[in-house]
Amino acid sequence: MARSISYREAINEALAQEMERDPAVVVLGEDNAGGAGAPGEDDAWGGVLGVTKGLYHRFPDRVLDTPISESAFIGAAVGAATRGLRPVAELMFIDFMGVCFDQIFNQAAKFRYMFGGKAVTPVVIRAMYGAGLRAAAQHSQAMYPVFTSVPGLKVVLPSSAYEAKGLMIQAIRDDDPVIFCEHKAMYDTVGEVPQESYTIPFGEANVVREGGDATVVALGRMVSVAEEAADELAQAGVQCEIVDPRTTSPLDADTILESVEQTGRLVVVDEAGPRCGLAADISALVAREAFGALQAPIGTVTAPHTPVPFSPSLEDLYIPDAQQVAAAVKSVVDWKR
Amino acid sequence: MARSISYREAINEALAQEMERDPAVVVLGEDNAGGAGAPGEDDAWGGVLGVTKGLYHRFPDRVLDTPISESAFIGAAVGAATRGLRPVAELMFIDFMGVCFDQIFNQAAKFRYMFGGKAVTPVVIRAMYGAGLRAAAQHSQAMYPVFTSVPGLKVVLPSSAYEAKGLMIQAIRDDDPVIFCEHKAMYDTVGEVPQESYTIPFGEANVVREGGDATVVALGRMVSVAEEAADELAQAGVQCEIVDPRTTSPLDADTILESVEQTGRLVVVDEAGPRCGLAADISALVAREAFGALQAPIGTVTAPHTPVPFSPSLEDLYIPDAQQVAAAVKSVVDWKR
Amino acid sequence: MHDKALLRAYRTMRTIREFEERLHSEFATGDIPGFVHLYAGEEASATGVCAHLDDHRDTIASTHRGHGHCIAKNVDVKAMMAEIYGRTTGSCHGKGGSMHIADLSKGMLGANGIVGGGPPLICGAALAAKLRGEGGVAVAFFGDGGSNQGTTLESLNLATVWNLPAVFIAENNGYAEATAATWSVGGGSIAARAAAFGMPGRTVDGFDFFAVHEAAAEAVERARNGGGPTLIEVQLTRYYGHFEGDQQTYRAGEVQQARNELDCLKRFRDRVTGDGTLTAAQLDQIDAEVARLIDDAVAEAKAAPLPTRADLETDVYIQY
Amino acid sequence: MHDKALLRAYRTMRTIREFEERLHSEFATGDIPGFVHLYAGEEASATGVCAHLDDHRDTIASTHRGHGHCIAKNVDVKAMMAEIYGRTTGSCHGKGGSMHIADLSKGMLGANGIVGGGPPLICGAALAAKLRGEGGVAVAFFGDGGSNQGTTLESLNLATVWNLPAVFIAENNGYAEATAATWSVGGGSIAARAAAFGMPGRTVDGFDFFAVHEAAAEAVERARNGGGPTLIEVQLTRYYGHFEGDQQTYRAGEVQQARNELDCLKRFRDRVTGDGTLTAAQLDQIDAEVARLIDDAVAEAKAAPLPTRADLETDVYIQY
Ligand SMILES: Cc1ncc(C[n+]2csc(CCOP(=O)(O)OP(=O)(O)O)c2C)c(N)n1
Ligand SMILES: Cc1ncc(C[n+]2csc(CCOP(=O)(O)OP(=O)(O)O)c2C)c(N)n1
Ligand SMILES: [Mg+2]
Ligand SMILES: [Mg+2]
Repeated sequence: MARSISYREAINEALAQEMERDPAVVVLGEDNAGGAGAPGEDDAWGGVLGVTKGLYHRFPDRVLDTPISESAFIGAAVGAATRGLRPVAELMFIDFMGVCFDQIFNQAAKFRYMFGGKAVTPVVIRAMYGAGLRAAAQHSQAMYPVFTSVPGLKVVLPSSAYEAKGLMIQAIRDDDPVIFCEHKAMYDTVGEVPQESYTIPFGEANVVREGGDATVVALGRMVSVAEEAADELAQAGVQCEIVDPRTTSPLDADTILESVEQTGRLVVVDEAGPRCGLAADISALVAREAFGALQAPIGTVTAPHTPVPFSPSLEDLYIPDAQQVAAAVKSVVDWKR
Repeated sequence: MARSISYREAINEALAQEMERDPAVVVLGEDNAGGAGAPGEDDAWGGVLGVTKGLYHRFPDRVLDTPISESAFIGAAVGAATRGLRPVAELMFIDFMGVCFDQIFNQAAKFRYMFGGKAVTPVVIRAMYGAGLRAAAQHSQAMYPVFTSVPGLKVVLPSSAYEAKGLMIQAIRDDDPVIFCEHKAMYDTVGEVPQESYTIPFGEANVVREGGDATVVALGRMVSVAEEAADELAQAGVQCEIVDPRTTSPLDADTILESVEQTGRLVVVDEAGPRCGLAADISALVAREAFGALQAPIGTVTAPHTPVPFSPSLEDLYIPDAQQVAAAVKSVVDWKR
Repeated sequence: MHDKALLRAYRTMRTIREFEERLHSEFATGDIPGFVHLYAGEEASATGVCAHLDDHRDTIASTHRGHGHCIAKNVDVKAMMAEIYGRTTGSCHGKGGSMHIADLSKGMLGANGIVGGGPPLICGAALAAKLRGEGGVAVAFFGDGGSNQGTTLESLNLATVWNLPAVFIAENNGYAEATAATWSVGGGSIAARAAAFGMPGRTVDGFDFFAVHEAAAEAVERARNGGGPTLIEVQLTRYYGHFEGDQQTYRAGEVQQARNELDCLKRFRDRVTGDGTLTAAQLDQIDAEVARLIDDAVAEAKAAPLPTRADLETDVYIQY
Repeated sequence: MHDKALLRAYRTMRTIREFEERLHSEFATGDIPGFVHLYAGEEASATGVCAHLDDHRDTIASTHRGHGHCIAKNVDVKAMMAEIYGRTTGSCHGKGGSMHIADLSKGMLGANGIVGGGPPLICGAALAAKLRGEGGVAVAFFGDGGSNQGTTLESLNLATVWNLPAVFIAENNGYAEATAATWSVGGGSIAARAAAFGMPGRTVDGFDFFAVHEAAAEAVERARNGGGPTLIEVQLTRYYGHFEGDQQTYRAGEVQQARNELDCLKRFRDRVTGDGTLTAAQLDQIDAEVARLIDDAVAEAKAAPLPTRADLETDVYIQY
């Protein structure tokens, strides 16, 4: 049965259903219950933006608050995963990866390879990314390209409440380490979500909309921005095919390439920056594998190569918007040799 | 006067000359002198592979050993840079960035922007990268794409002893934070290096060799691999133009684009991995900005999407070699629609 | 302390309080963007410590809860307010916001959005001061939560090993977000961690300006004279939530009690008027001046221009 | 201790010593690739601690100097040797090398190339053991250098806060690379850091197997019974350089003295033969068996196949 629930609730429901199903699933992070040791309410926060709210009361032994020690508790999640648990650890803002990245990229990501295929590390690391909340330079970044570059990690970017639930359940059941990136400006976005448990496989892009004039690959929150642009373009007679990769690692190259084979034109839309990001990554894929089909330069719409500015007037300019996407699509569609 | 000295000696000489010239330059890192508090020789190590050897005796107050606390001492270098010093801090293996990345990407890189243009942070962070020494998965990585993706950082990849000296002097004099990436398998590579002080500007690529059939952009140690491939290809009548960007941030887009405008073909050779790396980044640049000139798919030669394997037999396969480069060039040159 | 110093200290504490109380009410109107962490209740700490520091040679690094430290280190209050409103007239031209207010010209190395971000930087500022040889010191402020962060702990050790002119001020307000310090600080005492890293440590009552002032005097003096670092745990209470919007259901009645019985401003006033050092009228006048300053700061901030597209990509690099 | 346990302990220590001495001479031939950090001299630590652990429920995490911990935790010695030679028959099929030997089936969570990499992982292994409720414990080994790493310090705190069944073994061999521990460890004592994070700490003589064994017994017992973590500083000397190739000019004559006067194997032998518990012949027999084992291990490693292109891209993911 599908109801309308929010992106936040979808993730919460996925966690609850998996904790119910599998006693190995534990949830941990700063204030994931909230109020540890404090005189007032238990489960006072349920995470800084309320995503894990309510889990503590249902599973008191399996929802753990932590001191502010990301290396220790993210590392603990990794270590616990090698020893039979399936931890879901919250890094809170993805920007905090800088104080604990070693445990993610040198430990979790490499165990299986370094240990000759003998380790299993089913850890999920939840992290909030993205601009829009006026949270400034250290609380607004879209760092998933860094994780995507690391062999051994899987990276998930749900673009709706429906995607969030199915991808989270898959992430928990997946035996490899997964970085689960939640756009914090989407938590209140509502969508149809089945009550029942379901999974969305990794590495299978979603063709959000079909269209023959240009392929638009859009990531995370940019999917809805691309849709807005596509609506606008449709009125001008340009039909976009919108592809949401869902996971940047593994990346569903086939779906992207097939789409470009048909449209001959590509624009990649990403909230991360222009250098060594996903827009570059997907452009390169297509320039290498589908060059013969390409009829125009590959357009990219990304944030600029700057930190995220605080002031609302600047932050709004920082985030790619539908106008920029529409302009980029027009420019590749209109391109002539 | 130019003499033949090694890549290691070239960096050492640059440090010594700048310390001589400017009392604000300090050098710090684990065992950068070596033997702190120990009963034997002072300056016992001069860094784990001897790059800073001898500086301590000349500048005893300005060469500091550190405890194993990368966050604290890399952060200290950053803080000191905001307060009038020009520290050159050694991270040792670039793989160790995971325990101190925050001080680099959230602090040093962002001060100027976050503080409205009022901070100056002239810190240089030296780090050894690259495979070839059988140092395994946590001591062999080529992590510069991650740094390149960060607005506010500059990233340098010297490809010879000559480049190393001039780029290091520039790095020290530069007022922005610089990540100086030394390929550890090149320390004994010898080349002609002027004794005098000189700088090589950032963001100006070096056209290592001219040729009309294909552009090969190669980074760091891959420049010599590309040259080897070009020699081979020349015998088969294929002339490569080899471009060494020298710095990945800023990237000299103009030189790369001009070359591709002439050759119509591009192969990017990088020791880093295929996902969100420099090969992708440069491919995307060209697919966006020089599509009209492109006559073939953009070839990339990178390490595979795996951790660096330990066994010599595997590590040798992991590192891109001249055969792979030659094959990639041939394939773009022979490509037909 | 001289009268002038006392008046200055009172003015600083009152300015912080007024700044924060006003932000609290302005935030409720929805006009203030982003995350705002108020320092109200903790004024005696920033003020008692920074009273010993000068703008030129001494550096501080702060936290997400940085307004009080900025004000105590003489950052311009109007520029701070404008920054929090995201205006071009702000300390950071609107690019930083509440969590990144800085003024290097005042030796204020920034509020910091990263818990534990400041202490390593302060080791560097202290190193620079040491090599310059002018007796400068550097001070890191961090919270009880921040005292569990590896970057902070490493910095304590490095400061000892390098014998740095550094002072570490652990502001223990009992909570990190909703988590109690009694739970998160293994061993229970932040001050006791000093010994583990080879430096003196002590605990002071953060409602008592004079206690903080005295403890800081000793630590700053030691640092200036080459005696190395000190860790001071200041015990205090934050009057508002972790950030504006926090429902604070995890708390008991401690705030009301602190406000009524322990408040640093009240206590300061009682002491200096009680012993006849200052008059109530002198303090009332400061209160009035500060209220006007904050009124003006808010009014000017609201009237100031927002940055525009031309500002978006500037100041990433000095030269690129 | 029973005879059988004593014989086992001696065999373990002798195996480590022989393994490392042999690597030292093999490295000089140029046959061994990469960086090799030898544990010779420190055998009593790994052996005294791991004597209390079982393969199934107990986990250890090690360091770059990991061979001794692996052997003490029952990792197959021939597979280890083959790994160091980069062969397909190695513990990690040649993909890991000396710094990444692991065997999860023995509860050995890996040597680690990152100083401070292990302690956080051990918090997780301890959490898993705690939730499983079978009395399992987890042990992190790290060095004097590693005791300054933030990851280690955070882990001490987390272990207390979560009341984990964890034991932290700080192997203080006096140096981190060329840097003296007396210089790098602010405060001078690693054991004393335990109190700062709310756990018991003690120092033991790492040349004395029995002292280590007894201290570890207490700590492991406490952990198994829900009493929480312990930190033990084991004081010892490494007999070789930081890694093979280190000229060790920073050192004085301490190694010769330790070998002559303090050596753990000698001391063990003297004690158990001196009080008549075991005979020299029993120990000699072990020495001979171990020598043969290591000979065989080297010979088999050298003869084993190297991995090939087919192995390069396998085992990055379980499913991709
Ligand atoms: C590395 C990092 N982890 C987590 C956070 C989120 N966070 C911001 S403030 C805070 C609590 C800090 O507590 P404390 O240090 O006691 O300072 P207080 O807020 O009480 O002043 C947390 C967890 C952060 N900003 N940075
Ligand atoms: C994070 C990190 N920093 C630095 C190094 C380089 N390194 C390897 S071993 C070592 C010294 C370790 O000293 P200690 O912890 O005392 O262990 P020991 O070598 O004495 O056994 C250093 C600095 C590293 N591997 N990882
Ligand atoms: Mg607090
Ligand atoms: Mg040591």
